[in-house]
Amino acid sequence: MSAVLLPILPPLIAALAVLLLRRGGPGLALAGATLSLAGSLWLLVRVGGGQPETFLLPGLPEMPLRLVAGPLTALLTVAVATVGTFVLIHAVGYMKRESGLVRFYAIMSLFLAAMQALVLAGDWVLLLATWELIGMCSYLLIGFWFQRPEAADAAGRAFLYTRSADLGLYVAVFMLIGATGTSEIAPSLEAGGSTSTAAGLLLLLAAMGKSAQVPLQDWLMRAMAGPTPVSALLHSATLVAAGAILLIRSAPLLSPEALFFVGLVGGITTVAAGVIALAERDLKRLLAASTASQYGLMLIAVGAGVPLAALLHLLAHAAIKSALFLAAGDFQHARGGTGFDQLEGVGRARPWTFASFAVAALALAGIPPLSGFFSKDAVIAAALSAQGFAWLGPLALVGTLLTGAYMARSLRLLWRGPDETLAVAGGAWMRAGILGLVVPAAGLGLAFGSIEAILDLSMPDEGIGVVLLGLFAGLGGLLLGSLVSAQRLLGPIHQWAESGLSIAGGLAAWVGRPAMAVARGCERLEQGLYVTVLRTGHASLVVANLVRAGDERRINGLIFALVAGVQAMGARARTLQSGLIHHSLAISAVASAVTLVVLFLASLSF
Amino acid sequence: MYAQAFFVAIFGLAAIGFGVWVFRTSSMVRSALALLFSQTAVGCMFLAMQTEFLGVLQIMMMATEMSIMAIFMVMFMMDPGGLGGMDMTHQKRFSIGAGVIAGGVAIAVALLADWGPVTPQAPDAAMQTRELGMELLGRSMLIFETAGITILTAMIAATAVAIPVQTLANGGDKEDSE
Amino acid sequence: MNVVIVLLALLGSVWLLAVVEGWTTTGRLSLSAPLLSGLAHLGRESIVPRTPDRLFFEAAPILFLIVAVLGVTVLPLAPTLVIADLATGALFINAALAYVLVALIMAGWGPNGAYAMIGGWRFLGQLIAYAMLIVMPITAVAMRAESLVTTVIVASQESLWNIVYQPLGFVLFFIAAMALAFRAPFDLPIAEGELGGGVDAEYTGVRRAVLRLARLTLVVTLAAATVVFYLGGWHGPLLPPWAWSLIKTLAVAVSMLLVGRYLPRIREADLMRWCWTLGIPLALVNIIIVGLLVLVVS
Amino acid sequence: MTAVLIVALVTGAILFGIGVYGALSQTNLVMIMMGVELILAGALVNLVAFWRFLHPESYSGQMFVLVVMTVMAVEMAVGFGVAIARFRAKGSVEMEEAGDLKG
Repeated sequence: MSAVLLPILPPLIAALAVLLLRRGGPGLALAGATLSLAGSLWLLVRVGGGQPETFLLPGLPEMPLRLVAGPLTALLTVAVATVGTFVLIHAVGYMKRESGLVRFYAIMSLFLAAMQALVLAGDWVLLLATWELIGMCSYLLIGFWFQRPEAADAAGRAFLYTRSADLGLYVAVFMLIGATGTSEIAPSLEAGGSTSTAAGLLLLLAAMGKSAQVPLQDWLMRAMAGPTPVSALLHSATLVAAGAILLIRSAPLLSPEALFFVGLVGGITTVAAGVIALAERDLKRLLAASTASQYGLMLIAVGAGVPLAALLHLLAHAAIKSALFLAAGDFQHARGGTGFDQLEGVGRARPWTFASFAVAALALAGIPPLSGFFSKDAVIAAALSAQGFAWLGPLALVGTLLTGAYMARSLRLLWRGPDETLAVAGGAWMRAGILGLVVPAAGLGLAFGSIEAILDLSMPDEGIGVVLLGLFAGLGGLLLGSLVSAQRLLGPIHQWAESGLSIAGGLAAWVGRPAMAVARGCERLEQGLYVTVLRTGHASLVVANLVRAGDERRINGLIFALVAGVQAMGARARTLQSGLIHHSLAISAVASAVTLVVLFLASLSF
Repeated sequence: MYAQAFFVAIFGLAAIGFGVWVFRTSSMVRSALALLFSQTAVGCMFLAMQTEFLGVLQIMMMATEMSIMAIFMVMFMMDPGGLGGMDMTHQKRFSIGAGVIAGGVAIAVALLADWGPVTPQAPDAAMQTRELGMELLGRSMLIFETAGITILTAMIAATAVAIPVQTLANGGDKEDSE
Repeated sequence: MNVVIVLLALLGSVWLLAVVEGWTTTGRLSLSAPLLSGLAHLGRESIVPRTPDRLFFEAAPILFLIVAVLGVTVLPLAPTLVIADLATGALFINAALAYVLVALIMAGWGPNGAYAMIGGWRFLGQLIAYAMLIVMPITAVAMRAESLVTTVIVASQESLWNIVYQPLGFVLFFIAAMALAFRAPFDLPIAEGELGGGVDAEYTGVRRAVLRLARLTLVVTLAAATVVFYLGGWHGPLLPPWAWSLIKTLAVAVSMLLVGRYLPRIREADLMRWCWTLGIPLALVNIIIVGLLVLVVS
Repeated sequence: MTAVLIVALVTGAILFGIGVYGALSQTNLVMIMMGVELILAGALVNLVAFWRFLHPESYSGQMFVLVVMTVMAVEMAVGFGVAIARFRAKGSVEMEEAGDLKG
């Protein structure tokens, strides 16, 4: 029982227990998550020193399944476990009124376990498996209210998008394994040359799918149809984070070309998603768009060659964004919806939640001394210091600006308006969850030093200028957002932004059609196969008919003849059976006499 | 030894005589009791052949067994007294032939076969009984127990066949015919 | 020599028993009554019913008497005072008693009379049932003595009589003995009330005398058997062995008569049911107990 | 000494013959059973004779006699059971009338 298993097993067991017991879902899931948190902390403490822990499971021949806990992964497990725990706490309140809780908590726990396993995965095979697992779990969770058509549709969409992007991961993994001959991640990252470029690009594709980078951002907004805690978990620490985590972990692999594309995608996404967020009319969709843009920032950092910055921002963002989502869930309960038109003034109605929301928002906008400030600075510094492509810095700054803008806008919209509210069940649980996440969202920045110590990496020291730039961008964004309305800010592209910046029918046109074409091709091939199979079957049938004819003519004939003979003999034997005992006795006497004679003769002959 | 031969012969003749009488008389009770006496004579032959235990056992068992036979005759036959003198046989010629042939062959074997040396001295009676007991509960225990189980089965089966309702008389005679 | 002594003893005890029987029936205790009634029987006309099975009719009383006496031959009066000390004495008694049944069936069938025949068949059921209660307790006794020889059985009781060693067996044996001797309350074959004398009904004169003699002899035989198997045979202080045997035998026989006097006659069905459903299981239990005792003691 | 054995064997043989005749010729179930009993009696005589005069040291012979007696008893029991059932059903145990098993 290696310490590596500690973060994974509890939620897994919890999931099974919930499924088996069919009751006590909240308690079990919470217990699982808390234990997982404790386990991951313990793991962090153990591997903080530097030497990683490995745990081997039997897997494919020559390539066993590895669980490797390095400082980085341990840190990530802590983040995942923390977010998961508090989200579950919040969910206890949020889901009070729902039915199908068994399903919910079981899948949540499974989701958590899968995520931990993915974070700790030491080889590509296990990574793929867990990757698929979280894909499935997110599908189930987004489609939790599968009775609602839009939820089911959103779930399907999310699944298909991520799946199609996952193809990249598959190909990349196979290329890497083929090139390096090992399924272990760490050594396979040393595969240099064109392989690394291609693999890097493919990994980027996969990450784009999961992290909803342009042009694959669409599904993330729609995924808001699921329960809010699910969104929180998805966005902050698990599903969406998986993409970034993948890139962060495989950063050593990426060749300059790959890095260029990573940075490009990140830059475009952060700007585009920011614009979309600015134009959104729904709080949760806004948060979703902002998630996309924040991950864009992280990709920028990766592209700039400073994955540490990306990691820091990932951690900070995890706390902040989950806090925001949980607050949004609270508002949703207060007003029975997440459209801004419904939510106007809810902030006044629920001051506590609003306060925590505001803190998280400011943190995201990058206001000191909140955590976002430090992480954003790290990212901006990385972007500016990126040698080669100078355009990363401006993009990052614009992203920051937009962040501030839409956050301010959301705050404004939530504050203005009437302050009536509905009765909210389980408010205490939700508030507990929110607070538990707001605290790290606020204070995580102060821990960055120690985190860097744990990872024994260090940021390139940014000049004061960088800090001021980041700060100004954030503040400027806030001012713009709070003073100017979205329409005037965006002007002509507002409409387009509201429709999610979909280019020529959006992804449906770009991915859907080719996919359908491929499917049609496959179908045609399948038809061909069927036809051949049927032909073979028919031929064999003909042969069988011939054989059967032979049987009937010869063998059956024999058998019938035999039966007839037996029947005739029986008819003859029948006459012996008068049914009278003395006749039977006489027969038996004669028979025994004959037997005796035979035996006697036999004894003579020997 | 002549005495022994004499007694064996006497009792043998008695057995044969009663055996013939069984099928000669037309009175059922008579034939049953004739059979009884025939069996008793066989038992006496055992005694004459110094097989005391078996002889006494035979005599004892046959008494009750044949008495039961008698009551069944009376129950199941019209004219048990044989006063009507009706003939109750069939396929006479075949039966006589079969009986004569069977007996004749057996006698021929008895006379012609070479029986080898004969033990003059029989073991003492008490010793016999003891030895037989040892045999029964020792080497041949399995056979003995099998016989016991068989009897039990027969009892139950016969009772089951015989009684539509529990009547003590039936149960009774089944038991003691063992 | 033994033969004569034993037979005389038997005759004497039968005579005494007849006296007692007369006393139980008429209430007068006269030593000469049996002889007188015997003479009277001889004097009476002996009627032969219409179309009898003559052979059985004549043979039955004699066979009865013979088997009753045969039973005595293996019962020792004293360590040496026994007619035939067979190696299978205990079994031989049963064999002999079984022929009482034959005799009674003959006596029932012979006279060609309904009551007699019913009486005979009744005794068939009665004996078949109670012969079991004779055989099984004797088995227990033989188990203790580890022999079928009667003298050995008696010798085995020197320290402790079987009546103490296996009281259950004694009770069963006693009842079975009374049923076998068809004394009241088990006298169904000759029930005066229902069958008008049953087996005895058609017998008169000398044949009836022989029948009654045989019946009393049977009682004595059974009493002697009881003594040998349960009451320690010749064992006893002071008096010579044969005397003890005689005294005990007479006591048992008289007790049989007296018991019969004070009890009502039992229904045939009840008699059977009690034997099969109660007596036989008890006898088996007795065998088991004695077996355990023997194992423990030895 | 062999004479006694021969006598016993001949007696057994004759009893056997009589039994065969009876079993085959009688019309009544119980009479047939009597015939069977006689056959078995013949067998018993032979067995005892063989034990006594040929192998008195091995008690399997007496054992065998006991088994045969068992067979007699079982035959009686079953036979009478069948007889009772038959009589109750058909009012007779005459074998001439029992052709139910005619094939």
